[in-house]
Amino acid sequence: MIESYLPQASTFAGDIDWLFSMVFWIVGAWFLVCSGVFFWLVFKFRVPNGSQATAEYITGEEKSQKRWVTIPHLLVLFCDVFIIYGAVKVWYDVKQYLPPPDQEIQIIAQQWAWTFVHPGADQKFDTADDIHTVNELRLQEDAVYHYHLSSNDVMHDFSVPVFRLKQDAIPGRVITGWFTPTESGEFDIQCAEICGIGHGLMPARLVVEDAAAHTAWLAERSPVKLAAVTSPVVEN
Amino acid sequence: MSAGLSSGSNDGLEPIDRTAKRPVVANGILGMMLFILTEVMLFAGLVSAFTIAKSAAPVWPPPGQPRLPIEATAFNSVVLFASAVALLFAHRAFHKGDRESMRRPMWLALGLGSFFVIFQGFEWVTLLSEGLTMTSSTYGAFFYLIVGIHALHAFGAIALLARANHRLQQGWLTPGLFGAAEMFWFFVVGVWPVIYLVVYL
Amino acid sequence: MRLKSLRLKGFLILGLVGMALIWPDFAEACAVCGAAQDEATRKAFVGTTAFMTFLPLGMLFLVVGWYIRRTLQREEEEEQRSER
Amino acid sequence: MAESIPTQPSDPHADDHHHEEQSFVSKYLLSTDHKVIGMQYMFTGMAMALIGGFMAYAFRMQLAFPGVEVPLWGVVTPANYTALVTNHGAIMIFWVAMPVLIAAFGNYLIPLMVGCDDMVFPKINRLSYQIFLLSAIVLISSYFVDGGGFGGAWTTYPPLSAKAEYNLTPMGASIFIGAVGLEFVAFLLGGINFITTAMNARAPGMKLYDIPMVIWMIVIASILFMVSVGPLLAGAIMLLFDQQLGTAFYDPNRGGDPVLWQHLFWFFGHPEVYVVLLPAIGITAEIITVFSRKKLFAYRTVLNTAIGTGVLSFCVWAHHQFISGIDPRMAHVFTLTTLLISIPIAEMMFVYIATLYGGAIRLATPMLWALAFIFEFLIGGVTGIFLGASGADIYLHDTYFVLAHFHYTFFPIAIIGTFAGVTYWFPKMFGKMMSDRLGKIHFWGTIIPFNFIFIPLFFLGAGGQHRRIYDFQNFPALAGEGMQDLRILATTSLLVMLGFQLVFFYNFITSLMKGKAAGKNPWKANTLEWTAESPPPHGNWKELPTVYRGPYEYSVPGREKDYWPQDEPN
Repeated sequence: MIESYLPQASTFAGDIDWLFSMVFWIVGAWFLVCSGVFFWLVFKFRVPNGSQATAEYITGEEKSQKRWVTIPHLLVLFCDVFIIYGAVKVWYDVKQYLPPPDQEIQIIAQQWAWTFVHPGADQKFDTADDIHTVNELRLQEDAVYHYHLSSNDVMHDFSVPVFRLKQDAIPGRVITGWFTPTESGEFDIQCAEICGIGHGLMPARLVVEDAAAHTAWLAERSPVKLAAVTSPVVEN
Repeated sequence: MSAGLSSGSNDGLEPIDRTAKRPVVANGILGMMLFILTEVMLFAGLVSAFTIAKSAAPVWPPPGQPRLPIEATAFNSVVLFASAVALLFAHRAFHKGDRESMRRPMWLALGLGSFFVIFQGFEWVTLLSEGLTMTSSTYGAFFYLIVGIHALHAFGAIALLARANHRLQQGWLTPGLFGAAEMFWFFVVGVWPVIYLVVYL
Repeated sequence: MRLKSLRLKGFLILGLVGMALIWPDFAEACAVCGAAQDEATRKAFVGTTAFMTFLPLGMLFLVVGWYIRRTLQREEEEEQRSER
Repeated sequence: MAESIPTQPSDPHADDHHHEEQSFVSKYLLSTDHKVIGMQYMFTGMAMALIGGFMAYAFRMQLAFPGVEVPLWGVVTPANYTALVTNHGAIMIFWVAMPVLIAAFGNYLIPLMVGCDDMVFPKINRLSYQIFLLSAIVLISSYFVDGGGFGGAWTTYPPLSAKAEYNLTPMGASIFIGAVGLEFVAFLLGGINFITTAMNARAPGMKLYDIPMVIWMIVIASILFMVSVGPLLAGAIMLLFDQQLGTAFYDPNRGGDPVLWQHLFWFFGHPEVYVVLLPAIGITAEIITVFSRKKLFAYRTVLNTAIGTGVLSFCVWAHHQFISGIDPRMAHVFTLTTLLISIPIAEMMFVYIATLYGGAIRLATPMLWALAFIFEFLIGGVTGIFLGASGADIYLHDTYFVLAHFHYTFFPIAIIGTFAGVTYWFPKMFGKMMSDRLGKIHFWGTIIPFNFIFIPLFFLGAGGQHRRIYDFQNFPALAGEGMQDLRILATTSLLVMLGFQLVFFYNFITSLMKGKAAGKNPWKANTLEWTAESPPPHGNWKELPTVYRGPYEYSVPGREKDYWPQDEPN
């Protein structure tokens, strides 16, 4: 379903879309059956307003009558099992399991901008060769990324619709997660948790590029040149 | 409206034949039970919040903050329990219909309860002078919040008990009022050990 | 509160909870869970979640259950009295 | 609680039941009569619904036509926008759905349907309304203080709500929290009254299983409310202290924890959904049985599902926090419970559909509303499954999909449920019939645009559009022509729907002035309120009724009439 709106640009995007479609078909079928029966009953047993027609006397307390409710209800339960299984599996893969990383980044949210930190050549954060960018995240295609998400002031939410990824940023905590971009291109990053009056003005761009282009960009932003183009990290 | 069929605002005392709709518990008591359900959850929320804050702190209680007076409060807790025991005696006398011998335990329960609140007040003054305030740390903030809300409930319960006692002196204390008042007081007493265990120890 | 239908539901719920427990991977492994202090907070959150969920349910089962049972009992008594 | 105690044992009605002539003030403003208080709640709720609807109009205009000057409001600034969506949400849930569905119908119906002359604690009841009115005034006043109304979403997550430097509304935030707190106290007092009255003041002969379903639902909802509100009150006090006294309960830099608020808030926030849902479901039960002349299918099953929903509603709340950094293992448990709650609710819907079978369905206006409730709520229910499934919620969380989903639950509950109840009980409340023709025009004029408002939002949400963003033109993926067209469609439908509400008010007022006299029982219904005069006098009945059977004995074979009122011996 969702893939017709947005490209699937991460490894787990397809799983989430699959889950969405599965739920859609199951509940869609239920909805059609229920509303079909509902409208059929309304039209079949409709009488004019002033009519003297009387109804049948059905208590619904007898077992043979209750069957009409209990059997669909067991079927709902049956369908629920599938949905629960799918949901738990997808959730586990996206949020709980952590594949070994190729790259790591820090994401720092604040009112109302995103700061992204690449560790630079030494692969360590908080060193001189860290590369800071504001409102632009450049990633390498097909690399497993770990992100460390934090916030400087209020709650934000790092949301990348094409990745189908969303995670709240909570002040005072660093939240770790992962993703693997699979499609190069330029996409939206949104803030999905209200963070004050500038909440609507917190767009960032995501650029996914192939390994060569990414390496070139990292080299260009390397600490030597960094001194010249000091990134405008907004201190709170 | 005929008295026999009137609904409602009775507390089950009138000698009218209402067997068809005699309530399981009197209105006042049922209302108080429901109110106490809410209050229990209020304290459950506070205690949960306190537990979470405590777990997040590397050292608890925070260094540099005065310690709570555990022994003095233990003594004060005993006073509070004594007041509940006195109220139990009053309860027994009331349900025997012996309003005369109910008076002394009522006064005792009221007196001990008031002593508890006043003693807490002194404790607060001491702690404040030692530098534990609401803004000095979450430790202090939670202490004053939880104990303060408990004290507010104690005030309310004492006021209700005093009202019941007043009615008793006037000679028309109803089971509804007495039941509601004693239930509220037992709630205030019953929730205290939980607070003592969680906040003080 | 007809126990019969509740029992059926109880079985189903138990079955589902059991199913959740069978997936040890999902239940145990937590790669994203962080440092020791985080772990304490995490435990506190889980603990208070359980506490706040079951406390009201327990109270309601006790208080409301008792009240409903008493009322139903009394209704039965009255029915018998009126039959006599 | 002091009011709960009768002042004199010999005269329990000393001060609340005099029947002599009363002045306007004591009759309408200071009355302890449950019917007057119910009306007060209803009209206050309707006034607040107008305010909430106007807010929706203002921000929907901004979304469809960004930057345009909105008639009657002006240009919607970002601060305006966040304040509007915040207060729209809070007003519609706390000041419209709750007062109308629980307080107005609860107050009006409980004594009439269980057969007593008034609430058991009439003065507490009056106090409840007064506090509620105060809370509404306090909330609206937040718009006129320095900094304007609070704009941090109705969920008021700290640290945004806790610090003025973040939310830029130093007074507005505190007033908002204060108003919500007052409102809870009002419903606490009301809830004590509803439960005690329904349990203790039933007419002779009315057994537990003879209580009409709507009363059961209001009672269960009140119990849910009372048990779930405590932690939120605790959290609100802490938040208020953070705002005004400088404590650090939610400040991560000083030892607090912002997630704590979500913990306490959603513990209340999710049961709250069922608190407003259950009364609407009960109202529907009354209406579909009367207008299809059928006994409610499996009364006890409905009751059990309501209890089951209530129990489960305490076990699902953390599903609002899937994305908020809780322990990921907890999400599994809450996915399980969330999907389990679909079972009692689905069963309830099945029961209602089964009730229609074999009926003689008369499509009068109240019945149309009740049927629309079932159908629209079905959509709301099935779309909830997407969000309860934790894996899919990673994508859908806080998108317009969520927004459309809960409007498909709350709109049937708050608006359709209210119109169903008002059109059904209008003859009892005012003694006049409403125009059926105008009622049907209003019905179709509301239902059709309603679907056109929110179905586009499902598509926008699936396309990745997030909530509470005042202008999507900043996001290239969302600024496209196709998406903007959907927004314009939704806004236009909203305007049409708001316009059709004028039909309702016209119908309401003209029916009040010169409607046909209703008589005691225009719908030929069984429940006790239809045995009283329309409108019922103070004290409801000259002689209180006695009950002989359950409320849904329609079309009983071998009887001359197709209904069998609860108070007729045979």
